[in-house]
Amino acid sequence: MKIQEKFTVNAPADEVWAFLIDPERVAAALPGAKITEKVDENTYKGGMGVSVGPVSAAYDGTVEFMLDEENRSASVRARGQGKAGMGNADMQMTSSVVALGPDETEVTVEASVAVTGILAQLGRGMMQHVSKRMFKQFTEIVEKELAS
Amino acid sequence: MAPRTSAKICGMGHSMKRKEDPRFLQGKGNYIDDFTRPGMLWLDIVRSPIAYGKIVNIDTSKALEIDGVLAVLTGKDLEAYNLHWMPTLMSDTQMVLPTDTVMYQAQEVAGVIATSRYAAADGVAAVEVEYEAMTPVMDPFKALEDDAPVLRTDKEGQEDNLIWHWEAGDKEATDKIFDEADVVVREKMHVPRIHVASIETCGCLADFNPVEGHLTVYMTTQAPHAIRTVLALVAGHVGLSEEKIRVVSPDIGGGFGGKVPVYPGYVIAIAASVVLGKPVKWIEDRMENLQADSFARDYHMDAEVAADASGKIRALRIKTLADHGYADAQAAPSKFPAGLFSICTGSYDMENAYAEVDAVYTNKPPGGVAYRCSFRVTEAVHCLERIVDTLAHKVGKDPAQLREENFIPKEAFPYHSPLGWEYDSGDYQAAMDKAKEMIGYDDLRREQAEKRERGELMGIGVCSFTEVLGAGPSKDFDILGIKMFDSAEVRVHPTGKAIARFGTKSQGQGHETTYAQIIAEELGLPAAHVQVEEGDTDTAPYGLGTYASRSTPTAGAAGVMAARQIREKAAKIAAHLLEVGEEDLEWEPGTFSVKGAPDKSVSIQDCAFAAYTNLPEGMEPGMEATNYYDPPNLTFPFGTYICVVDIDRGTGEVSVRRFVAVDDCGNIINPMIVQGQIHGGLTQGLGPALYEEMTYDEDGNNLAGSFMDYLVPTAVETPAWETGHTVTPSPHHPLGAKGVGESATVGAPPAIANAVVDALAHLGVTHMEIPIRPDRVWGVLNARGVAK
Amino acid sequence: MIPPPFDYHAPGSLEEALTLLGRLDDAKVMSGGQSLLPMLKLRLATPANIVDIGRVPGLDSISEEGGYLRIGALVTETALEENATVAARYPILLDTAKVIADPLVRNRATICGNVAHGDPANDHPATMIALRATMVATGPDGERSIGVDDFFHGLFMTALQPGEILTEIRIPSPGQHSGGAYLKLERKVGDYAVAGAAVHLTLDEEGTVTQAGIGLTNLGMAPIRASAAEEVLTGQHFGDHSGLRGAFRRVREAIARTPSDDELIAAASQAAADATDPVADRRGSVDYKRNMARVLTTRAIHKALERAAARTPAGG
Amino acid sequence: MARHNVTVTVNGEAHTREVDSRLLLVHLIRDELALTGTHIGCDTTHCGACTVLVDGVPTKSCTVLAVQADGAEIGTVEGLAGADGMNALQEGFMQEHGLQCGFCTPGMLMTGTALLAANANPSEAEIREAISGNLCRCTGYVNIVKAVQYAAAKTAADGAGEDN
Repeated sequence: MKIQEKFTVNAPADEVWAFLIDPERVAAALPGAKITEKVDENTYKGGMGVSVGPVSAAYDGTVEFMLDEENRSASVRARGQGKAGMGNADMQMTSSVVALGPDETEVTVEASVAVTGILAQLGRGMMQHVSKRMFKQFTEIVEKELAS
Repeated sequence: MAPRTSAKICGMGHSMKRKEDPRFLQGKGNYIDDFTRPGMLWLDIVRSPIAYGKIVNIDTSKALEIDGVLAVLTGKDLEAYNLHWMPTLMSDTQMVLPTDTVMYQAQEVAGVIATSRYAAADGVAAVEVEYEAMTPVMDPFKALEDDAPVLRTDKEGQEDNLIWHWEAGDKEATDKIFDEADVVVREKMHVPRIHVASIETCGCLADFNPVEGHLTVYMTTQAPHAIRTVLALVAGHVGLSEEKIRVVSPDIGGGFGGKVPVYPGYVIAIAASVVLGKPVKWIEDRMENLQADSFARDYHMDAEVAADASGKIRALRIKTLADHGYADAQAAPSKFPAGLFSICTGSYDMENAYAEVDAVYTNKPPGGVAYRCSFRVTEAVHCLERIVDTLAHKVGKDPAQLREENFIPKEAFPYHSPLGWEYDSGDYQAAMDKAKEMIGYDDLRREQAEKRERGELMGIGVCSFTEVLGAGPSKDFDILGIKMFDSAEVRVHPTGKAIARFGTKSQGQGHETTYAQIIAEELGLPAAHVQVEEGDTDTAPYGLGTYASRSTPTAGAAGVMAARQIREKAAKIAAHLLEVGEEDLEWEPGTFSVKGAPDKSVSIQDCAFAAYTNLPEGMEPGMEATNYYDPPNLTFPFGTYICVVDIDRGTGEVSVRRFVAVDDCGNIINPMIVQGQIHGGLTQGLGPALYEEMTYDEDGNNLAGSFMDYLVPTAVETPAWETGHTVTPSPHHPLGAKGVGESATVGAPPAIANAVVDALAHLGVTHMEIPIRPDRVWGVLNARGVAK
Repeated sequence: MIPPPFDYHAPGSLEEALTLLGRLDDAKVMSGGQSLLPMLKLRLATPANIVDIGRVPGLDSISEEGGYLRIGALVTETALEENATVAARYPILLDTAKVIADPLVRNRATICGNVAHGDPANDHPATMIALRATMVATGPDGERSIGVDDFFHGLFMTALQPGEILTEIRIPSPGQHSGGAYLKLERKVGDYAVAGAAVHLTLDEEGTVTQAGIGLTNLGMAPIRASAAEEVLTGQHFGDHSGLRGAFRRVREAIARTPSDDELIAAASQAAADATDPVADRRGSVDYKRNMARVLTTRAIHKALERAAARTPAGG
Repeated sequence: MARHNVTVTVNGEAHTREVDSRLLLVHLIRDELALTGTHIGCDTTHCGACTVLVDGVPTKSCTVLAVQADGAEIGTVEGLAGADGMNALQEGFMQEHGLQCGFCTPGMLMTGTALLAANANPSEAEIREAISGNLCRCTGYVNIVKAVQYAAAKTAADGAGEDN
């Protein structure tokens, strides 16, 4: 499943970039996500909870950050294993930043999400909805955080 | 054909009401989940949520803390007994439980043994398995690319994902015809992966007696004897040799091919029973059944027909890619890795043909079993009957007329097909004529023309199939080396009542009735007095089981031969009782009388009594016979189906307005049962044509793992089938009968697909992939600007 | 498939039910159980407590009073199908009930459950949107009314708070010249909708649309109100092209380029399609689903107009 | 997990059992009361093999908790027959070949029973609609429709006979 979101933030590109390469702040902007441990410079342990009405799924796993400072492109690879046989999730997200003006920055988020297990099987497209919602919330939070 | 026997005897041709019905109608059937044993434990299975990956760790500690959970078996546990792998019926190997790698979603990973269903299920939820996921190979075409990972690293010498290459026919001669032909048409088509989805899932009750070292397995199997042999091959080294194993197949809630294989669950249940010394029951739930049990079909075919300008077919060429999942677990005869796919020249006379199939491994469940069809005949018929329509449209002929002009003429039988079959008998034109008359073909074509003028979409689909059933002659057919004969043992008691046991196993086909009628036909005993038994390996003679519509052609014939042996003995006894020579006797079903003196007679019952009380000098007492029947040939039933569909231009929905099926299965034993088989088969043809498909996403998820998404037709979608028949007896069966159980499943999908394509043909459409979903149809309508 | 362990409570009164919901952690309300039990068996939902309101008296009535059709929490789909008032005056509800799951499921499934589940694939929400229904939630502080437009918050999410029960749905009684229809495209009986469209139209004496309600099923994260489509229809006059009125109309169409009935309906249906946000799945592509929203809306508008025309004042 | 005392009257006979909250009605019937004529086919309320009558209403018993049925009158296939073993509907299934493997049959019979109780002379379309929650994989439904029609006709004829 591929997702693309593009949005403009009223903040300088440097600030936006600083945000996107800070694992703690990125996690805070993803509802349900948390960082629990720093393994090395680029790798963290964490968890992700997704809840949709009566259904909830929790994933534990690792997050790796790969930064391309020159092009201001940050890649995140998050791999999680669901609890209670819920299956696995594997997300590859790339965020890139382009300055449109001194206080205007365009952020592009491209993600590829692979989810296996019962939620993907029975979800009637639910995971697509959930992912879309998650990225929408992410962009909203980023916009809000940086605009203030 | 008028029955030869009275209604009291109820032999062939009588629509006898089924002997098995009262118990089913009163809730007294004995299906696998109805069995219990004192102290019985329950097995439930932990399954992989991912399609491909390494098992990093299995933590069973939380499961074992649950009240009632006694044990968790993993691949490592079975490895200690060398029971973690087993052979498939196609001499490939498959895992019982993995020790390091999972190969498809829903693969068995561990077995939880508990004192109740509920505790076992809780145990399954509590087992924690850590996986290192890998990218699965879901596309069979990609599986053959150079950079595809090799999936079966366990197999020595396996350097790619090709399982086998098979071909039939004369490639060179066929290519030559194609090079010089006036017309060549080509279609690429996929007959997708589907699932039998019998309403009863699979299961077993394994009951190991540690004192005697004896194992009884009650299980939902269509082939109990062959399964006993396989179990002995799998577990002989741990003391379960064949005489220590009894397999009992009770009432089966639908099989259709899905209950032929040995599934890992059976072996895990047996292992658990042996290890714990207690009876262990395993019953699949529906999601397990749909996701892990053997699939059917999944053939990607690239077909071409060469013809002359008038549409006379000259040659056929098919290249096929067969997706077998991670193991080749078909239940096909060993000489036929692509089953009986080479029946693909069907009902048409042509100069030559060539077919090839490449089988590949992917990260899907293993299988390739039939879904109510005789080893790939459905794929073959679908391919041919579709492309024949493409040819008809290309040369501008009515599809029925084009078929008629290409039929093998009835004088040509027995007919030798270019791909090596000897068709026993046929009169294809007669079936076509009857079907056209029943449906009012010419009127429909007129109606269609009028509707087309008004922009309405109506289509008429024709299919004239030839089936190939009754595997089979032992010179060609075996499974794991065991010849595909079948057997009957008939024993007439002193009071003239009989028991007859067979090596097959009914799953709803009504063997208890049909076989009794066969014995009645031959011995003149009332069918009501013939008790039929199947499915218990301790009592029934060895046979290969019921699938591929083989019961009547093989075990039914064995019943005839055994009954005839008994009748021969009875004749000797009758001569003795009537004090005449055997040559002076006349036989009318049930009675021997003296030629010219019809009042001097004895009944078969008299003979039976005498067999135990008043024998001719030197004759062995008793009245029984056993026959292992090795058929001289397969049987080749056929038929013409015509279907009318209407298409909603707004939504793309297809509705089957009428469907006429004319079948010819030779002489008919029970017309009511034959019609019932055809009704059921048609509905299992409707399903794959319009609704059913086992699909996967690129991440390996099974997207049709429950009845929410695996769409079995209900009474509302199913049309009121109209059936008729012609009778062309088989010269190769002692009753002139042919198999019938699967003809309709084979013939219906192309008839429906042809009707849909026919409705769209004027828009330039030559093919629609099945299942023909509304969104697919709408996509075509929209692309051509006719969607409303 | 076996549900996970939970505790079961069967309160005998609404007060008791509310008290239980207030007291228990992680409790889920169950009425017919036809959505909840499958989720439990799949172990997708694992509540610690289930409060079964099936034995609470007084929640199983359908009545038309005070200008509303009132549907209690325990009214089953079958009861709705068999209700004479519904059959005579609310055919859109009958349309909806009849395409939900299958007759056996409908024997236990409730209308309120269908709505409270918050599943955009369920059928009643679209109809409730078209009918401008009000949801009555009862909680520890008593009753509160929630307009249907404020009720659905997203995938499986509604305005119901923990501790609240959807006790009644109130549907405004239709005017004399009104009619509605629900159409659902499904892959086979018992399936969730590929798409569904509910249209309810209220006309004045002259036959002009005074109010239009259009709701859509399974075409986004939540049930959808096609407001723009409603606006297209509101104020328009359909049909009756006979006599002087028809002649005027044809002249007006020709001169002032007033859109024809078909053009108006097509415009409304396109607006409905534009309001959707479906995802591609085994039921079809995004394009297909959007178009089905359009096709079903068109058909539902026609049926609603037919029904509105058939409903004479005498027929009530 | 709480235990509950549940009393159900099945085919006229009262049974009381102490059950877990989560016990499904179908398991109470099959496992606790040993009435194995009611089957399980799909677990997700699609197939109807588990259909029983709960206070006369055909219900998929795999999607009802045993505790929900406390106090109810339950009818299963075992309770259909009179003294001669088969009622008109059962006879209809036998005469019209409305069953093959027999696994869906008990559910079909219970749905058919309720249909005929509500509608003595259903049309083909009404029968097909009524059994649309019961899947059959063997028969193709045509003969099931005929079986219900047979029972309707026979019951009507018997009733007419009694009136005379």
